[in-house]
Amino acid sequence: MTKPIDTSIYTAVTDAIRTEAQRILSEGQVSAIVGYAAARRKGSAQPIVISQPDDAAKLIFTPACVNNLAVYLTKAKKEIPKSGKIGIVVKGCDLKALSGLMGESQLKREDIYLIGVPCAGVLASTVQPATELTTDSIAPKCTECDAHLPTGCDFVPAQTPVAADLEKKYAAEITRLEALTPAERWAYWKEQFSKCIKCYACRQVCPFCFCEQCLCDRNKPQMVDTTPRPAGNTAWHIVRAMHLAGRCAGCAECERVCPMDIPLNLLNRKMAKELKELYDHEAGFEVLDKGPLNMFTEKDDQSFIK
Amino acid sequence: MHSEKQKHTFEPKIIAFVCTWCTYAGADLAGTSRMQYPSNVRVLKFPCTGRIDPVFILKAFQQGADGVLVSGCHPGDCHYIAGNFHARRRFAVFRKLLEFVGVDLNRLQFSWVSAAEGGKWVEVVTDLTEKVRAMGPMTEFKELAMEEQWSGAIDTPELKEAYNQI
Amino acid sequence: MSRIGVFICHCGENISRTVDVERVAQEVGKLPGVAFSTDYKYMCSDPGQNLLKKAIQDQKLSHIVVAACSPRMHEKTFRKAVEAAGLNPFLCEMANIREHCSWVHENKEEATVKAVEIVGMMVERVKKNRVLPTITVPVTKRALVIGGGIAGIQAALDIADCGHEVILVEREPSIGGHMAQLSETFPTLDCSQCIMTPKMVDVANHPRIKLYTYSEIELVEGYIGNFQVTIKRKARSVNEDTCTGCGVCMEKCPVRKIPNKFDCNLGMRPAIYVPFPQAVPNTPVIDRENCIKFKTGKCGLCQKVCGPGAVDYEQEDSLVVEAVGAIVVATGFDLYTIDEKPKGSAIKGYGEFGHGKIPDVIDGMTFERLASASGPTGGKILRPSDGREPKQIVFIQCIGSRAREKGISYCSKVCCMYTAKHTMLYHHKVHDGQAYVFFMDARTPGKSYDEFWRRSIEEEEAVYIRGMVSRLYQKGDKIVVMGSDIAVGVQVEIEADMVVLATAVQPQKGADLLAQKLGISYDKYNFYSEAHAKLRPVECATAGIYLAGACQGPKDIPETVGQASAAAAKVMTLFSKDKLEREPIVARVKESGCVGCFACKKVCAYGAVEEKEIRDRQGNLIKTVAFVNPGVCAGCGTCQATCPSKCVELDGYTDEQVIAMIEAL
Amino acid sequence: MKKKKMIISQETMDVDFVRKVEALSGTSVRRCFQCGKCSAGCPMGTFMEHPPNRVVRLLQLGQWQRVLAGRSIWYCASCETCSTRCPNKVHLASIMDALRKLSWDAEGASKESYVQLANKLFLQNIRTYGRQYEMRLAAVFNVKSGQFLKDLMLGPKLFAKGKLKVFHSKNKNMSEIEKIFTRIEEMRKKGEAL
Amino acid sequence: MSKPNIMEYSYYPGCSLHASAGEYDLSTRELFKVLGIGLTEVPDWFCCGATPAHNVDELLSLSLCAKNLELADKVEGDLAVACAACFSRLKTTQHVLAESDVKRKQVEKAIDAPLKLEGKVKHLLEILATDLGLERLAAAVNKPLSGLKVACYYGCLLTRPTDVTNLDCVEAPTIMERVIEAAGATTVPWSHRMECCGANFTLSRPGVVIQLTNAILDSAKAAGADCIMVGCPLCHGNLDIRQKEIEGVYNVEYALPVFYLTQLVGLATGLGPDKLGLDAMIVNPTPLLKEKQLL
Amino acid sequence: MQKFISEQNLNTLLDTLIAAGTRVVAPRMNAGTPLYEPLTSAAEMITDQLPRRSAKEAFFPVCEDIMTYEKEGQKVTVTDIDPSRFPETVLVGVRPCDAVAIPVLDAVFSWDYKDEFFLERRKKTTIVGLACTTADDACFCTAVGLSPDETKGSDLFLTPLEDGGYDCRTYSEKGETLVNRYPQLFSEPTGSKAVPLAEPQIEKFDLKKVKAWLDENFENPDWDSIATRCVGCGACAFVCPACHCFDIVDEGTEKAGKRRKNWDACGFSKFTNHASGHNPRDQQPKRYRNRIMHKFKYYDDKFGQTLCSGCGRCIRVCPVGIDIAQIVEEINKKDI
Repeated sequence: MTKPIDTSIYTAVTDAIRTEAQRILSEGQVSAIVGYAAARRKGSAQPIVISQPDDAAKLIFTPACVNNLAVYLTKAKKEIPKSGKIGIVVKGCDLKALSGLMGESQLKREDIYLIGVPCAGVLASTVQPATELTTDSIAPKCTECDAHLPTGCDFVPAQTPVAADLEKKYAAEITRLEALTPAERWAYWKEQFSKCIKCYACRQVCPFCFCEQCLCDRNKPQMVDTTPRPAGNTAWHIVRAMHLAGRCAGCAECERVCPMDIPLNLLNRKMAKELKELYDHEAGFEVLDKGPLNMFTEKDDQSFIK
Repeated sequence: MHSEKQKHTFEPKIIAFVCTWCTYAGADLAGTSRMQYPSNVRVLKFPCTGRIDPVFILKAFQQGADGVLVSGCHPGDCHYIAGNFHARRRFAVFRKLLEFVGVDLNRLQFSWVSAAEGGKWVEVVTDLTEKVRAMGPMTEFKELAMEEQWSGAIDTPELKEAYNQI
Repeated sequence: MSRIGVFICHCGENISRTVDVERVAQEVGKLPGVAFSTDYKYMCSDPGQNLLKKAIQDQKLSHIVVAACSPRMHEKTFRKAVEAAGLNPFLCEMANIREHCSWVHENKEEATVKAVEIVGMMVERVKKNRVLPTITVPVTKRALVIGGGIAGIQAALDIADCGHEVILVEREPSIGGHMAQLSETFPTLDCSQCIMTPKMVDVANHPRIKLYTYSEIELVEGYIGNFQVTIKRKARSVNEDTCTGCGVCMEKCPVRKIPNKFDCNLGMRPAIYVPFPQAVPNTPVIDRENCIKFKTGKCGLCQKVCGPGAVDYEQEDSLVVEAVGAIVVATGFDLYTIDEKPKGSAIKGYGEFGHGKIPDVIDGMTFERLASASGPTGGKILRPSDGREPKQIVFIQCIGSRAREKGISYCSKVCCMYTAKHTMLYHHKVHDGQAYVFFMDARTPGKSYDEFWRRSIEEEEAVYIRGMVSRLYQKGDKIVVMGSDIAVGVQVEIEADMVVLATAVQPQKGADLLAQKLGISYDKYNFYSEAHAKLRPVECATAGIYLAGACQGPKDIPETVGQASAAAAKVMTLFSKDKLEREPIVARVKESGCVGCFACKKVCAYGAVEEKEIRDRQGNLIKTVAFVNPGVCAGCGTCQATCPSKCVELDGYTDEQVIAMIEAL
Repeated sequence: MKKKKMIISQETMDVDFVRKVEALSGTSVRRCFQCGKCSAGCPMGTFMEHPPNRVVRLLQLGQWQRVLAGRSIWYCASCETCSTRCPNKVHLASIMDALRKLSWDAEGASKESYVQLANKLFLQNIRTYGRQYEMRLAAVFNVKSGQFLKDLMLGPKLFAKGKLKVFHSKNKNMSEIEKIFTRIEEMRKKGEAL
Repeated sequence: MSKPNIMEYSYYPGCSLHASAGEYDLSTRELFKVLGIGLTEVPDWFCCGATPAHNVDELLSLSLCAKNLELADKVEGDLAVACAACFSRLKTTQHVLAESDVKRKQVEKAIDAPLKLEGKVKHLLEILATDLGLERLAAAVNKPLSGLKVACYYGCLLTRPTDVTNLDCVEAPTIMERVIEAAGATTVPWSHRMECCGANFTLSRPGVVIQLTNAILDSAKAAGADCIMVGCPLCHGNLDIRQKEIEGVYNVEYALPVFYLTQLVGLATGLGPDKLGLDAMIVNPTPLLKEKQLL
Repeated sequence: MQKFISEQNLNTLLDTLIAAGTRVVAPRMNAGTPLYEPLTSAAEMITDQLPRRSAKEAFFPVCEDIMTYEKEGQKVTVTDIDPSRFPETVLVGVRPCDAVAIPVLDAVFSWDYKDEFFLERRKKTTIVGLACTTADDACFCTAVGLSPDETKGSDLFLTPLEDGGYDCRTYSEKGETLVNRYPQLFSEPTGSKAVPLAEPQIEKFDLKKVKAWLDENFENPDWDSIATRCVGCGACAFVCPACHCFDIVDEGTEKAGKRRKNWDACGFSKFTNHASGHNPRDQQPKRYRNRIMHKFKYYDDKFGQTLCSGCGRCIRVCPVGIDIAQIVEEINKKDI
């Protein structure tokens, strides 16, 4: 049954973000802030970079603020004013990605000013931006959220999000797929990957796809076919899931932006599940020295090795 | 042990990624001991299992391997201190991924074979070959390689025939 | 376009019996890029090698594949031949069609097909081979030895005797280490001082040993053959060069009641002191925490009485940098103290043994000092509480050792033997006394060791009780020992005059910190890890660093001395060449693509990956990338498999080479 | 059984029993290396025919019948001294708990009846009253153990001091306690718990 | 660490305090009133199962304790426990269920409720020594127990096993000494502070108890103690109630009054004998207290 | 020619064509996503959703082989792909905003080089357009001067009628041929009213004015603010009915391989990367500027047409909410 999700705090959150942004910009604590602003289409939001205190009024937080802005601090960071600190508006899920990036030396905590957002959830990519947030219209990732309130930020509006108790969509789907035979799973993914057109939106929005030279763009050697044919598509998505294993924090941006609706986050969540089971690793707010695949213990499972 | 007289309708292609210090040496020992095993395996030598990228396994399947073997030093025996420990984690995770996208893990074998275990090398290679032989060819990746996005497909009879022959 | 030459060996009949070598040569000749293909009976023989060399010159070959036996057999041979013909040796690869083919298959057709494919694979691989220059590293022929106990002393003397300079660094004011504290040594009961002090003097007088006592390692940079070590020399407050060691300062010092650590706090020393009379160097040090001059600014007596004017209150800690080519780590051990909390344990010590509060419960080293002729009692066994001679003495083994619950699950190896020795020393000194030993297992492997233990029981009349002690408590002036004898299956109670605990051997405190400075690995207890438990037991995985003594694990004196000499031999082997040559199978970073995530650094077991800043011409930082130090890299390639963008490549095993091989199949 | 020669074979080594003990106690039996420290400190050691270390040793050999046949496990005071001081993280007190549980499952294999009786009554009391009813406990024990006059001298004194209460207030939520007992019984029947 | 001015605890007295150890209950309530610490008894608490339950049926023992923890969770504040045995069982339950998923699931099933394991369970000693703090405790003392030589008896269960109760150092605790010294008394070092009194056999094997308890009394007497202080009704039962009998068996005279810690601390805060239940003690403390001018 | 065809007859028409071996491409669901794809049965066709990708791929595939090669020894054998093997195709249910872009693409594929692959498919394909009755706030066909019943590009055009069935008009010989091949399925117009057309909520752009501004403002600071947020994926170009850039790559091994033509996107950072490593469009705003310039200026300069049909797909799929309609609207409002 569809139930509305309480987003009443978002107004107060928006106000608090604006006040804080205005303050830190005018005090010169940061040179720019990456946040969300309203866009043309009704109810929609888009990323914005502001550097003037007056522009703080443009910032918003609504259920349409789906983007993980962390991506702007890695690949796109060169194009954002580089002097001084950069402020960024982050939801809990986004913050996990930032923690990961710090662990991988892509960011320094002291270079950024974190404006954390108490978040009850954002909209799914399948609905129009003006839709009301409900148990149906909520983004699938939000059904498994354990980070409604980010911690360790420089500023978090004093609001407590009301987290709805939702059926965990990915967990349920992973369980369903796991129960299939390998041939059935292959058929499922084959159909999904066949739609892929290699637009690389998944890669481009991913905070962790920060390689300057993507393995899959190379042709000497050509490890993965670059053409958008089923063989190359499958290889691309397998390689990407492997590269994200132990790093992906579940912002689900890849899945959200896929124009072909490929459930990419399923792969990432499956990997996260395995890493939790195998090595008790979970991506969280803590900055880790080493990811689970950059370390080992002598007692690691080897039941699969003859 | 593999009998030369036995005729098989299907000869699987097995690709083995092995480290030079333990498993490659173990395979050498099998040779110097004149042990016999199926000729289906092709060995690629690496300094260490730590060097083996999961992409190689994927690539091997894409290039038509019906079975893949990855083998290195027993835990604690790595010539490079810990390369096999890193590999162990990497492959523990990668095989789960392959399984999730629908690869039958019976086609992917991992083993520790030391330089002294010529017999184990023979056993591992024979077992995998026979297991894969019983499963039949790995058609999934070969089919994929033949397939096109619909809009690029030229639906000619000769192409359809080639596809059906996999 | 490459001009590849393929040479198929018959290996007498070893290969040609099951592989149709001519057909292989023919089939392989058709492969793209193959310019020449032939077979020969013995490729590794002189005529075979000459055939190869001649073909390279005549056919202007660019790359070579020799299809023969295992590369582990003859790769070096053929690469040398190729080099002699003017090609880079790394443009030659071997295809193993013997061990991996002709010897393991009987069917000639199958074996031939397989051989063609194996050779084909190597043809594709060799096309992608690059010219690799041999890497040479200069060697600084000076060694650093860290730790001046018996291990460090032995290693330093051996290396210096071989003609190389040695820097010996010791943390304490004197060298000598734990061995200098011992009374007598098993299994021969030699006086420890008698065998130790001459070696200490040798060190002091050796022209090629530079001794830094009261000094610590601050920083280690560089790699095998080329280390730069920064050593902190703590302020001694006495000038080593001018001090004559007359000892007047110590006699006159008004502070006299500082427990002497060397004597396990049984004896007292002044604030200006040498740890023990035979110290090397025989130069006192001022203990600034207890010195009146340093505490209040008054006194200054020692300076006044010092004839040569060696006392210098102004002295400060100083740093010296030494260049060395090899390092021997010999930092030794520390004893577990019963009220200490070991690394990784939730529990604080052994409260059931009185928490170190019952004065006559002492540890083994304290017993050594009591038994030592140079000790605080002049070698008499007396109770610390009242100075009486204990008539009933109980020894308890395995205190800390083999105690998972206390965080140490290993066996300390030496306690069984030293406890047996203690019972003998006791029996020799207290003729009417009785010694009891509570033990779990007696471990006495070693030359003459078990005989020694049996002697303690059979001749020296020690009573061994197989069982542990649950608790000790004071009752009057006795110590009640609540034990059990599991052979009989009853509880045992002894009212003892003194109890000696055989405490565990642990690594030195801060061993982990030193390891981090050195870039060597250590186990969960902080013992240093050897490169290979069986075959490389004195080398660290980090090239150029060697281990000696108990810093690697519990050891007795003969083992320690043996390993010290072994480490010295390794150092001398390294120093026997002016330059270090190594295979150029090392990782290289493609800096243009590197994003500096340092995953490679995280997985490198050798610490070969460094961070390198890339700056533009104005000096602005563009980015920080990984850099692989070729001197340190061991060539395992784990970094490459880990690098997400494949911007680090292992020469000799590049992705291009591997993919080419897979695609050839 | 005590004096009988111990025959050790794959048949007599009842590993399943040991696994049950390990599951119940949450501690390893094999880890014990027989240092005897448990026996050294056991306050009840002098009362037991098998000192604690031997109980573990017999378990290691799979000779559980010998253990259950004796009084040792019922003479354990649960003081936890052994567990606390074991150098090897063997939680012997928990092993003793597990053995007593299994002894009951094995239907009174042990000789020691008084301790068992006291335990039984204690648990019955909980089931009936929710809390301990000390006076009834003592009285019923004396009746059932046939020691009518035991501690007779203590009674009046305690009574005078207000230490024995004739009336006992039952818990209001007795049904909940009954449910806990029955649920556990059901779980055991279904094999969901040991 | 900040200490709130008003402290509130839920209170689990345990069966004995409602029966044989009524004076412990009484003195606890009175003392806490004086110290301004609120106690709210857990409604409808059950027996924790004590030693007999875990002795033969760990699952039952865990379930009973888990049920009590659930009941306690409904009352504001950390859980104050007077009896060392109850304290040990409740803490053990928290520990065991946090470690074992299997047992956790079984217990959840048995009590048919989600587990509430996070609440803090504290023995009265901890509340006095840590939560209230020795300074504030000392400040509340207006009749210091000067000259009274106390042997503090811990028994088995206050500190054991390691990692479970975490009350104090497992082998060399000092918490009782610290508390009673804050009340002005002198403590004696003695050897049997933590030896077992055999409480488990009070009913079934009194002979055992007499032997073990005698050793404790003997040791305390030899150390020169005037009296013994305990924090457990079971220890008290053996040391106090059986003392006469032991004297008879061994033909000695101990005459060592056995106080609950709350009785002695209460005395120091000026509470009268009626509020401390001194008349319930079998070994009459009056002569001693008079001699030391504490009555 | 104007006719009526019932929904049932339309299905019969398509099933008949499929049975006759003609490839029928129409919107259908593929794993939850609406796409123009070959039908195996008319029942698969959906008419109520705009396919996620445009109809251009019927002529300009996502990826296609253009030749194959084999090597043996020093010999190389090259085999060309024969375009005459492309099948006859009927493309049905094409939205006006998709259909209209196809003749626009004709210009570029038959300009200085005649792209046989595109033109051969074009020749063999009959396009059946379908009037559009629903719009969301990303739709802006009317803003670029088109409409939901624009027939340009269609050989045959269907308009849904309120009483069911479609009004069916032919606009080319191909259209008429199709109708005439199965006359029994078509009947005379019924006079029934058409279902109301979609009404995109956006004002019409003055495309001349927009171009005039673009002509003058290759360098303008506004490009930065417009496109800083662009993350450089190819989603917009790949779903666009008019974008037509492609890349040619060789794939294969030392022994055999194929040369392939793939969609490419000017948003990719490597799009203009030179072999030297130099990249003239080195920053994302420059790349995004090219997209706008190409659509509203360069194509117009060269072929006199605008390269945007207002389908709104790029707006819907943009990961970071870049809205081309908003950008052009703002340019439209600027003073020149």
